[in-house]
Amino acid sequence: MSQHFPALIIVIPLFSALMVTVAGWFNKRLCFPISLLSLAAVLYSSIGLLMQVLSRQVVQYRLGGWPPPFGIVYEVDYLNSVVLVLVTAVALINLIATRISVVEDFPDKLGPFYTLYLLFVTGLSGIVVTGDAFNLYVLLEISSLTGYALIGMGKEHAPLASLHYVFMGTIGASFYLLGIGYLYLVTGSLNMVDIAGILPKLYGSKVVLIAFIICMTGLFIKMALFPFHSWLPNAYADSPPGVVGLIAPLTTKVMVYVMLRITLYVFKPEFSFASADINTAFVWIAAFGIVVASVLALSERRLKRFLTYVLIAEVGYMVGGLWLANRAGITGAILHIINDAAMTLCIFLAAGNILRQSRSDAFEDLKGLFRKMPFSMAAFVVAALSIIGVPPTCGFFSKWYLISGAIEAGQYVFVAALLFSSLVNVVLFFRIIEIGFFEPLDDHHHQAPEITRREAPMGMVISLVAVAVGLIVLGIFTRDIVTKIIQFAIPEGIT
Amino acid sequence: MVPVVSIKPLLAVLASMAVVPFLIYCRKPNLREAWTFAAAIIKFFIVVSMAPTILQGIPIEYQVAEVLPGVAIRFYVDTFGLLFALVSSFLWIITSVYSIGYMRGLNEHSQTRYFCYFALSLSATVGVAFSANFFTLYLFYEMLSFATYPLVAHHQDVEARSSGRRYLTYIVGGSIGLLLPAMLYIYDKTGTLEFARQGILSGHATPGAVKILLLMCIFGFAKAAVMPFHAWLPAAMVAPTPVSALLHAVAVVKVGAFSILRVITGVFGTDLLNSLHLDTMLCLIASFTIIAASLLALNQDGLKLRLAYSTIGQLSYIVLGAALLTPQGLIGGMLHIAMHAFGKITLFFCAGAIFVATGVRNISEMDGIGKRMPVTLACFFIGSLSVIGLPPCGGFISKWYLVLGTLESENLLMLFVLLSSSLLNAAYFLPIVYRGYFGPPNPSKYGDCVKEAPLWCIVPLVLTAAGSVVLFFLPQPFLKLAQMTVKHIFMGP
Amino acid sequence: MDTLISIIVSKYNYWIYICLMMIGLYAMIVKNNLVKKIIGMNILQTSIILFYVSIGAKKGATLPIITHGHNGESHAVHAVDFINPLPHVLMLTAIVVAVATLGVALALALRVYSQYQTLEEDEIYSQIEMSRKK
Amino acid sequence: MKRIGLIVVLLCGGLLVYGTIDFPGWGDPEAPASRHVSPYYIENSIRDTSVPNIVTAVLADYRGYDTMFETAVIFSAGIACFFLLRVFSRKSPDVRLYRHVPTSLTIRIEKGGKLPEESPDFERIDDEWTPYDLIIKTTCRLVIPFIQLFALYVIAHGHHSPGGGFQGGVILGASIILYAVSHDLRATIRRMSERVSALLATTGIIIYAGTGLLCLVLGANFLDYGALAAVLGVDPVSARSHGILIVEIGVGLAVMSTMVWIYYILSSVGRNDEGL
Repeated sequence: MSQHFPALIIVIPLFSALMVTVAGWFNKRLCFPISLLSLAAVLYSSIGLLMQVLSRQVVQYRLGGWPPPFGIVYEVDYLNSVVLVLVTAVALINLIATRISVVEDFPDKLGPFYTLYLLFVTGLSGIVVTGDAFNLYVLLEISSLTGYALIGMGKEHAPLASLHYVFMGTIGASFYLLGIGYLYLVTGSLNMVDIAGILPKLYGSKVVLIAFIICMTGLFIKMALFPFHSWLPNAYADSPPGVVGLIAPLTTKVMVYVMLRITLYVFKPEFSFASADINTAFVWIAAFGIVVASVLALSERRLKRFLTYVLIAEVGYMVGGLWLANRAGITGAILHIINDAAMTLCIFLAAGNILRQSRSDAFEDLKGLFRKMPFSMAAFVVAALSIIGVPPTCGFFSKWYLISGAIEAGQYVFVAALLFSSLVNVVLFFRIIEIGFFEPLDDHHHQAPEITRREAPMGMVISLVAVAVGLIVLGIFTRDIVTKIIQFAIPEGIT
Repeated sequence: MVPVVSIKPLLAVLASMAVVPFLIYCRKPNLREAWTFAAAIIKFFIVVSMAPTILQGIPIEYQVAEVLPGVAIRFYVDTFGLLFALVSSFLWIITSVYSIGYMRGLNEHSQTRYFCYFALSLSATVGVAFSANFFTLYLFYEMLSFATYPLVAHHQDVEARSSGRRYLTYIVGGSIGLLLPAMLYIYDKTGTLEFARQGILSGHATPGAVKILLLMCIFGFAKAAVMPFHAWLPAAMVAPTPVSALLHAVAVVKVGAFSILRVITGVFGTDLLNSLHLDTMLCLIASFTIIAASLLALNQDGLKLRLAYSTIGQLSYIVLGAALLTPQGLIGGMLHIAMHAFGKITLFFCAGAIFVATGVRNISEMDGIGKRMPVTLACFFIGSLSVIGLPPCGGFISKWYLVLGTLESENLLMLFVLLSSSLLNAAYFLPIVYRGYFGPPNPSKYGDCVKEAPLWCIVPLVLTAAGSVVLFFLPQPFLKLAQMTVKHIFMGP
Repeated sequence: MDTLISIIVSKYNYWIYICLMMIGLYAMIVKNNLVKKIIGMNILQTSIILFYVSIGAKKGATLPIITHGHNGESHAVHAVDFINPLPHVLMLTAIVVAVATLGVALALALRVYSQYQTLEEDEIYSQIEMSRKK
Repeated sequence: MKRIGLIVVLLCGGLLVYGTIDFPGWGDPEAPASRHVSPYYIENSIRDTSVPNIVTAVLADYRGYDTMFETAVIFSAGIACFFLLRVFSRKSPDVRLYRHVPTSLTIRIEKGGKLPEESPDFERIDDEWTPYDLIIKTTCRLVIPFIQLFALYVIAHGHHSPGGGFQGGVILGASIILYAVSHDLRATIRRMSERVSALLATTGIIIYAGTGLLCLVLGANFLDYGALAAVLGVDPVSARSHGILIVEIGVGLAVMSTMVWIYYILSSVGRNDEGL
């Protein structure tokens, strides 16, 4: 069985999505258990895959038994095995954590919801493991479509925001498709390894250059890097809690992964990092994006909206880290994919609990929350410290690598941007913590502050606290992650 | 002189952290305070139990985890660290006694939170004292910053919250904005962060870079309140007095000064700084702070404010001791950590006791209060003598060594600075005592039937006052530790 | 000059796809009506389909169905005789994706309409502003 | 906004034009796209899969995995529309309108009134009702069976002529949608209910993915139809061709029913009553 893990990772959630659809028509109560089981199985097999990768270099799986470049193959190496584990783990945790709120939000649409949920996970994990450029596009569209639907069911202006997301996402995906088309035009192949083998002869060609530019633009749109970020805040801020915990941590990170894959393994570093000026330009864009996002975050008065801007800033971290074009920087970028997914999951789960209990996430409605829901707020604080970058939480260590990479590359602008956003995060989060911690619950009726707000249900709290502990554990084990996995995920050429 | 591996340092750090769950879950105040007390005693004994080994010149080390390649969370107890740990853990015992009296005397709200974060900040302090490398030091330094924030903003009113905000802005701004890049730059250049006898930086950085890094470190450790990064300290005086006493006379500010000494000796190295003639720059920064703070202290009416400004000045004594880069000067600086701690905590205790007993905050309202509370004011007198640096008090010894240091480096300007600031100290402390004893009593300010503060408050301050007198006659453990440290730094093992 | 003309002539359908794509993009950016934006989106995707299909073209080749003989051993099949099948396969997928996206976009547009009673963006935004004011 | 859009568009266009200069000429047989991978398909598809239609071979076998997800995409679109729009109106409306077909009288039944028993004479109608044109109805009656027959042919004959699951599925779906347009939505739903279409769509993908899974169980890789030889009792090559047929049927089923499903939901804004 174990040699089929790569296929199972995709097939299990796909099948169980169909099962959930059927169950949705006949017995809604089955939807959650099926999804739970399937995601657990997927997590198991992805961990097994990681183990295989750690033991022997690359796992290749030929779908339909056809050899590359004629058939579609899955190439699982150090880089994507760890991202794969991340994706499945986040999906599973969020599934468990948000069970109750999902039942509350979509009482009569449980079947479709979990179907879309599973299809979304299928798409993402497929994107991560596939070794075929066009297959990646198809899976990308699956995850996008399901994502649009999930986001579109949110409150207030969610449909409009989701429609804009559709437009931006489609433009991004189309650009990516076009870029792949250009590559196919000059190489005649769609298999990433094959393309990478053919390209070096063609580095001079205009087509390759344009293909690179188009692909990158498409991915930047998809990952909401600074100039293209406008769709993200609206789309995530109003989305239902069961969804945002899945989409916010994963979508942008997986897109960053795709960027890494394309720059490092399709276009080799020799091409991607050929001109120092271009690298500097990208780093400046990233730094500028970080600063702008932090400033915009300062102006927000609602918890979830402000978190979305933090998310945009984090994307800047990773893009900048990659274009530092040295080992430390790229290590930081990969490490930050992992850590940021964990942090974002934690902070959004906490925000979800707060939102569910106090019906509002405007800052002034967070008064006295520490008394009401100590555990959720404790987890919130841990996640906040991690986003600020305080040791020993994991956020500090990726920031460590990013900054030292920037110093090594002499990109002091990026250093300044990182420090600036950390300081802004301190201000932002402690503004919230101060309100939640010190402001009295309500001034007019002192006796027995209303009992409506108490700690969220057990399941939500437990998984949230587990994630919060995980942040610190990740931080402690940084060295193992780096030395055992990430350093092999970076091509040898980069020093 | 191979270090022995022992888990004691970790235990010493965890002793006060481990007590937090008990504090949270036991509802009875007595039980809660018993736990705090027990933790304090245990911690102190663990620290003391390490003393014999250290005094033989054998350091103790313990590695918790290697979190990054080449960078580990490591404890390394040497003479200097032990000195600081002894002071802080001993004073925690006394302070926990005192804060029981104080908090009950004023029946403050949310005492559980107060004791929890108190314990946390203590473990952070000891962690700083025992840290073996810059990274571990930074870790506990940050932990201390965030653990003390709820204590500073304890009163939760607008003033407390704004000063808490200011506290965070200065401390965290300094550590993230200046320390973190400095640390990463050093790591990038040298490839290590372990403290070494003569620093790790020599030969790895250009003079200009060294100078900038030095400034980043001096100001980055904003807890040391070197001007212009001092403004948080007076603001933080809104906190309950025990907090001010322990954290702003002992733990927090001393952690800042301690870190500066550590970094100057362990990262930069005295030889390197000497060779680059950076001592003058440091001396000027320190002496400016000393004089300016003393002058500012002169026209403060709030007692705690005046104490705060005097603290700022005294801290820069320690920095100055390091800045002289001479053996005697360093001994003076290290001793001053201990001596000033005893003196200043006495003064804060007295201020708190007066406040508990009479509710008076301002000096101008304390006329004749000595007739009502003789013990308190007597202790206040001793404490101020110690801070001024007059025999028979511990402060005299540290100042003595500082003066020797200035002579050793033929830096007469600094000598002048020291003496004049001592005069200024006298000028802003003795009037208080004078008013207290000989000023006409005006009960209008503090009610008629005022007597001493409750026993819980009096005993500790008597103890600390006695302590600072005792330290004059037998400064032994501290003096020996300081001398061993300096010998190790300058002569090598 | 001749080279320019030859370039223009020899690649004319690439120029066409670029024009189509730009039209779609322009519509998506500029148009005020959401349905018009959706139409622009479809034009964009169609232009890419055109691009791929024109990659597959091959002068003097026929459509990729081997007429002679089903269980065809013996006949040697020459690649030059048949156009490139791969782009067509890819574009079947792309067409389906476009249709699916269109469906979801229309569903969302219906939701938007039932919420604001209009599809003109500026009117929707003015409504949102009003609700903010209140 | 207009100006910004124009600038962006012009920039993109300029970029693409710049890239296009290096393109190989259109239809150039020597272009790398025609020389690297595709010749393998053209020359070996018959030998590997014994399917003359190379497009079908590549679509359903060499790149069959893409095709499976393409089906999944259309399915998820259906689910998405359902999730976004479907409204389950629990309470029955106060007033129901019935039309007595022979006399074309419209009966108005208040809440609690007695509803006519299910009979072809009575049909439920909604607020506005336009009489169906006899010509259209009859024509559709005549045409639809042939359309569906043709659709089945397209599906089944995808091996030898242009066609396959998608095309056939779309035609099938179109035939049913044509019925829905020419009659009314209720009538269509009465013949093919929403649940049925949803389940059919699911079945279609289950057929496809199940085939792949069967191969996996039989010890080969996922979607390696060669392994079906053991089950079908033929040689691996024709097993591949049979496997392709099976998955094409699955695709046709899925596409057809999803199309119909999406039409149901979009045309009635999720209420599944009136339709267009």
